[in-house]
Amino acid sequence: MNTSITLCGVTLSNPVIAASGTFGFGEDFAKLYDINCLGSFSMKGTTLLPREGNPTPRIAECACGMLNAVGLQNPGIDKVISEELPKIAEFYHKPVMANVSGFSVDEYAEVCRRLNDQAQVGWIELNISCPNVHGGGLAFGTSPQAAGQVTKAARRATKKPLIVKLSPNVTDIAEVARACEAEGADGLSLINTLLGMRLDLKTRRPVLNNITGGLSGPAVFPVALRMVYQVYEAVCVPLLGIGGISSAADVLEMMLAGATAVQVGSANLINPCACRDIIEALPATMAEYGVKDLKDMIGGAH
Amino acid sequence: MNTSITLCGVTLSNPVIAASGTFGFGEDFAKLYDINCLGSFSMKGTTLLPREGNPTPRIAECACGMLNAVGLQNPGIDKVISEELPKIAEFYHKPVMANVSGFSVDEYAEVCRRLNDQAQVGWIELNISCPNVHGGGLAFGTSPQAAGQVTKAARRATKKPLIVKLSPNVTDIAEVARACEAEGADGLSLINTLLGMRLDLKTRRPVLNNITGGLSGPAVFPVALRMVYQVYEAVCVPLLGIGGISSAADVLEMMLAGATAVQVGSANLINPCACRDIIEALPATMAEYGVKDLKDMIGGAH
Amino acid sequence: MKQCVYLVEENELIAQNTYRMVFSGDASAFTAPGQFLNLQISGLYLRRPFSVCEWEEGCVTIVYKVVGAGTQKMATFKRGREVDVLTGLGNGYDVSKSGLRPLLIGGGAGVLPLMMLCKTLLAKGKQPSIAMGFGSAGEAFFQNTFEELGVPVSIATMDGSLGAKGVVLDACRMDACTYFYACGPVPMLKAVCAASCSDGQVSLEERMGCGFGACMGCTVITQSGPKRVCTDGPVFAKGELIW
Amino acid sequence: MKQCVYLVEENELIAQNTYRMVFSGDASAFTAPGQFLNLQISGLYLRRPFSVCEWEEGCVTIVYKVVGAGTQKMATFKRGREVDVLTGLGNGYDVSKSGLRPLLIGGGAGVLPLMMLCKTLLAKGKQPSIAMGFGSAGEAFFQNTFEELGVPVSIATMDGSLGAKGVVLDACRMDACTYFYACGPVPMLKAVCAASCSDGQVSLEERMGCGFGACMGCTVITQSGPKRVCTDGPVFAKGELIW
Ligand SMILES: Cc1cc2nc3c(=O)[nH]c(=O)nc-3n(C[C@H](O)[C@H](O)[C@H](O)COP(=O)(O)OP(=O)(O)OC[C@H]3O[C@@H](n4cnc5c(N)ncnc54)[C@H](O)[C@@H]3O)c2cc1C
Ligand SMILES: Cc1cc2nc3c(=O)[nH]c(=O)nc-3n(C[C@H](O)[C@H](O)[C@H](O)COP(=O)(O)OP(=O)(O)OC[C@H]3O[C@@H](n4cnc5c(N)ncnc54)[C@H](O)[C@@H]3O)c2cc1C
Ligand SMILES: Cc1cc2nc3c(=O)[nH]c(=O)nc-3n(C[C@H](O)[C@H](O)[C@H](O)COP(=O)(O)O)c2cc1C
Ligand SMILES: Cc1cc2nc3c(=O)[nH]c(=O)nc-3n(C[C@H](O)[C@H](O)[C@H](O)COP(=O)(O)O)c2cc1C
Ligand code: FES
Ligand code: FES
Repeated sequence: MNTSITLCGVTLSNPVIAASGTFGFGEDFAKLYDINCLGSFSMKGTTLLPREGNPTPRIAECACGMLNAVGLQNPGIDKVISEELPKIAEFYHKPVMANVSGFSVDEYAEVCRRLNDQAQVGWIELNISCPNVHGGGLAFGTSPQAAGQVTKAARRATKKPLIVKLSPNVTDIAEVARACEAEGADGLSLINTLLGMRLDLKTRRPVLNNITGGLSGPAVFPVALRMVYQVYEAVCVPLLGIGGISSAADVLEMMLAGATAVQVGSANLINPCACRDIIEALPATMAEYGVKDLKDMIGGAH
Repeated sequence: MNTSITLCGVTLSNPVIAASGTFGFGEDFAKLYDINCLGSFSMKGTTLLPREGNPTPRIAECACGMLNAVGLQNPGIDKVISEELPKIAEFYHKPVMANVSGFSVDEYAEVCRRLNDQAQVGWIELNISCPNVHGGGLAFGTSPQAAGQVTKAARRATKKPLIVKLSPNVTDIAEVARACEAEGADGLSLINTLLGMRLDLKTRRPVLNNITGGLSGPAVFPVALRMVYQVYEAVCVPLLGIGGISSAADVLEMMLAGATAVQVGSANLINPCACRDIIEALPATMAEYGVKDLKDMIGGAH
Repeated sequence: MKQCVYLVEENELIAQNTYRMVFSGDASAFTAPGQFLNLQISGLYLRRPFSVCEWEEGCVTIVYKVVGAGTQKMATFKRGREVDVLTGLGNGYDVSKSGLRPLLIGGGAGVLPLMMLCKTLLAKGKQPSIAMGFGSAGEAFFQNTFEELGVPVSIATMDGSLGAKGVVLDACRMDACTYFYACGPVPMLKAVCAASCSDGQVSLEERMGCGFGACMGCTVITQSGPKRVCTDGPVFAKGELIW
Repeated sequence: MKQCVYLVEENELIAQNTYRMVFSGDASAFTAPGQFLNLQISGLYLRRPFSVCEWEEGCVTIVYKVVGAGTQKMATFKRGREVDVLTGLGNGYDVSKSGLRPLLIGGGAGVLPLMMLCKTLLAKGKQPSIAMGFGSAGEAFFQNTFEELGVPVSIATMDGSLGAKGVVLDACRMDACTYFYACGPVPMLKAVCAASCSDGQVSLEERMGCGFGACMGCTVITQSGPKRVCTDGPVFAKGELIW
């Protein structure tokens, strides 16, 4: 049975990648299990300068999911390069994905440039879809023009495989996808979180200090699946399917829709061993549905 | 304790309205309980001509929700007027909401016109957001221009209070809301279903014959709440909050976000007495959070 | 329809992947063989529909095959567990049309609603016989029960491990049949209707949103327009259906 | 951190809306008083964090107040139920700093982690005393347990139904305090830090996504930058915090 796939020229032992923002820089998980079993992991979204993120509360409970409004708390690209990457090298020996965010086209490009010489970084994932910072991310992800612009600038700034992470909070995600592909994206990851909110009946105020937050978890799986299916028909580059994945069956379903690889996000927070458990369950689930080579599933439902 | 609210000039004993497509024409529920306890109910989406709807399967299971692709099966406006409304009169003695759909601006207008003299109809709910018919509904709901146009035509065709039902599958729902208000909508209801899909791993094909379907149920509640909150800040007309409501606490939360009344949809399918149960639980839940008059909650979180 | 809380009394494996679950609870909403119930399973959103295989006062039996998440969970239900069910759903078979010697035809899980139908027919002094089709001998059930009732049984299995080798139609003589009642997968029902010269009734399955007529999720297009499998069916007269 | 399956042994009401739940299971990941566990509740998505009130080999006790959907469900847990927990979370109190006579200050549920801290200090030969604040006498707990340990207890209640009338600061002399350990609502912690001339440690609460450092959901901004309440805390030195 073969679980390996190739993502923008890099071969992964399996398609399961831990999603950005739910896996930190890997350290807390490496204490629990050998994370070299992962296809890869995407580091916490990184900006040019360090960011403290939004005031708390940043987290709210939802039916089959959660809201977060972390707001891109991160130590800034220089510390990620000088401190986090060397730490990662101690426990993880495969290429990692660098998740990049910014508040201007130039900032995105500059962060990509600084990552250029980092041998550990296998792919850059351009997050143009963070719903939790004002004037940042999401603004780029909701317009095909802006998405194209930032992709173009990043493309010029780096030779690494460039994956653009799309927002689901749009009328036509295929249009944004095509704009990114046209400007040189090597892959697309989707979806980031759906904009949502919760109110506290006791205080009669939003639960989150940021008022709105991003919805993730099994609740969003059908929406993510639909968008992967739509984008698969719109572009030729490989897709990373993200949103609510929490079992090996979900991985297969997302690949059938058109994903070459998948990312597992919130499931890591609920079950710290989620990625490992899913990877271990893959062969049995493949056998159940008569799958010999996982690659054969990619786009199989079209 | 006061649970009554006023919706476009009509006073309701409570804000709980059964949502279109989940309550048929009321008959199956009237056999179970006295549905006169409802604030109101919205009839199955009606078009000019009878429609058989989409081929089955039309239903799929999701985490905390479901997909449907019924595709506006209905007997057509003339039969609704000649057969369904008289039947309703036997067991329901309050104004009902007529949910109207169409495939052209003229069709919407014509259905509204035919409803004009129906005394039982308290409001017309213009469904410009059905994701399950091609060339219909959703196309009007995803562009502010088209939404404005169809609202304008319906406005000319009827003197009934006109409520436009918005689609969540858009980048900026406030923009669509403003366009409808500008063209004479007396109220807005939101949200209709989120476009989603599921695949069957055994057949490797979409579960739904229609490929995609509309996601509803508790999974969509945080998205619906956020949209009601945003639209409340964008328009002055009353809002009907819809999406995943299944408890009296959900009703209060939706009203805090800005809803004058709410609609309960999928919950009716799972628990046929859901609306009655929610209405009965309202006073105790109001007491728990110190609410004397439910009207005071409307928009309270802003 | 009635909404009830049932108590699981038994839940035992009776054939490969096939369980028999006996509930105690209010059975008063059931009025005809072929009706079904719709069962809530915590952690899943939609209810799951199952034909009632047998009922008497205070006691209801279903038989289910494990095919997915819901039935997997059901297989773990222990005695004493409370289950929320909608009962008395669907029209059921019309036994008044049967004639003296109706043929009952069941494929796989489709055999289930035929048990109660058979008992009802016997109680009315009819002389039913039954033809059943399964994948293999390991999946077969109810053979003994029918035989104990004195009902002639013929069986076909796809792999020939029990009875005739082939589909259920290979085990019965449709040409000799004067009236039939059929339940099973759509291709089987289609073949049965095509092969039969007599009139008959078939029971359909469809993915359901509600099971009681509210959502239009389960529509089938018939000679007299769109009908809901859950309320206008699941049993339809052969002549009603458009294949 | 360890992921464990715990078995509910006891779950009893000990004060108004307040329950004590005793688990059997692997307690080996707990190393310091003030640590917490993160408990999965079926039907809810996020885990719920609770301070460990006491632990010994194979046995862990929490005390929780019913405030919402999760704790409501917990109140229905029966003996013998299995619960998935992440254990040994957080840093816990540093007892090496206590001096001879530390003052323990707890507000409401904030009293809970102080029980284990108190026992640990006593075992080290220290002479702790405790000040506790509650809404009213009906909500108070642990008074007897502390007294049986020979620890001086002072209590304040908002309505004066037990001890001094007022907040916990009205029941203790911060000016005589040489080192303190505090746990409770943020306004209380803020007031305690402001009133104290001595050094001390406070335990914070924050809404959590994971409870083990992965999501940055629980960040507090400290003198040395952003810190995670779940892993860098929940206990912080007074001097670290920016109020
Ligand atoms: C009127 C009626 C009577 C039935 N009687 C029986 C019976 O007596 N014994 C028995 O074993 N099965 C019966 N079935 C089929 C049974 O409902 C499904 O096998 C069951 O719902 C599968 O649930 P799952 O969660 O295990 O499978 P999943 O595939 O995980 O279910 C996913 C969704 O698809 C639906 N679904 C899957 N298969 C079917 C199906 N064949 N028909 C309708 N919906 C389906 C489920 O209800 C659920 O909504 C009946 C179906 C209908 C409509
Ligand atoms: C480190 C730590 C230790 C704690 N120790 C205890 C304890 O020993 N005893 C006790 O009774 N309570 C304790 N709490 C608070 C306890 O976690 C909450 O009361 C509980 O999560 C509420 O869950 P609910 O579903 O009943 O409430 P809901 O309001 O329905 O919960 C909704 C969401 O908000 C979160 N939440 C609600 N209140 C709090 C809160 N005060 N702190 C953090 N998250 C919250 C929940 O975890 C959940 O994610 C502790 C909290 C933390 C962070
Ligand atoms: C707490 C949290 C933090 C996140 N931070 C980031 C981030 O920094 N960059 C990013 O691209 N996505 C971020 N995401 C989005 C996830 O990577 C993922 O796209 C989303 O959660 C959907 O997947 P899931 O349903 O599996 O969680 C974050 C998600 C969560 C829950
Ligand atoms: C089976 C089904 C059929 C529906 N049909 C209609 C319809 O005809 N017209 C309409 O405006 N909305 C229709 N809807 C949408 C609901 O009215 C409601 O907007 C949506 O389901 C979200 O609410 P809920 O989460 O409470 O179900 C339908 C929903 C379902 C589940
Ligand atoms: S399942 Fe809802 S109408 Fe039949
Ligand atoms: S709760 Fe996730 S980092 Fe603290």
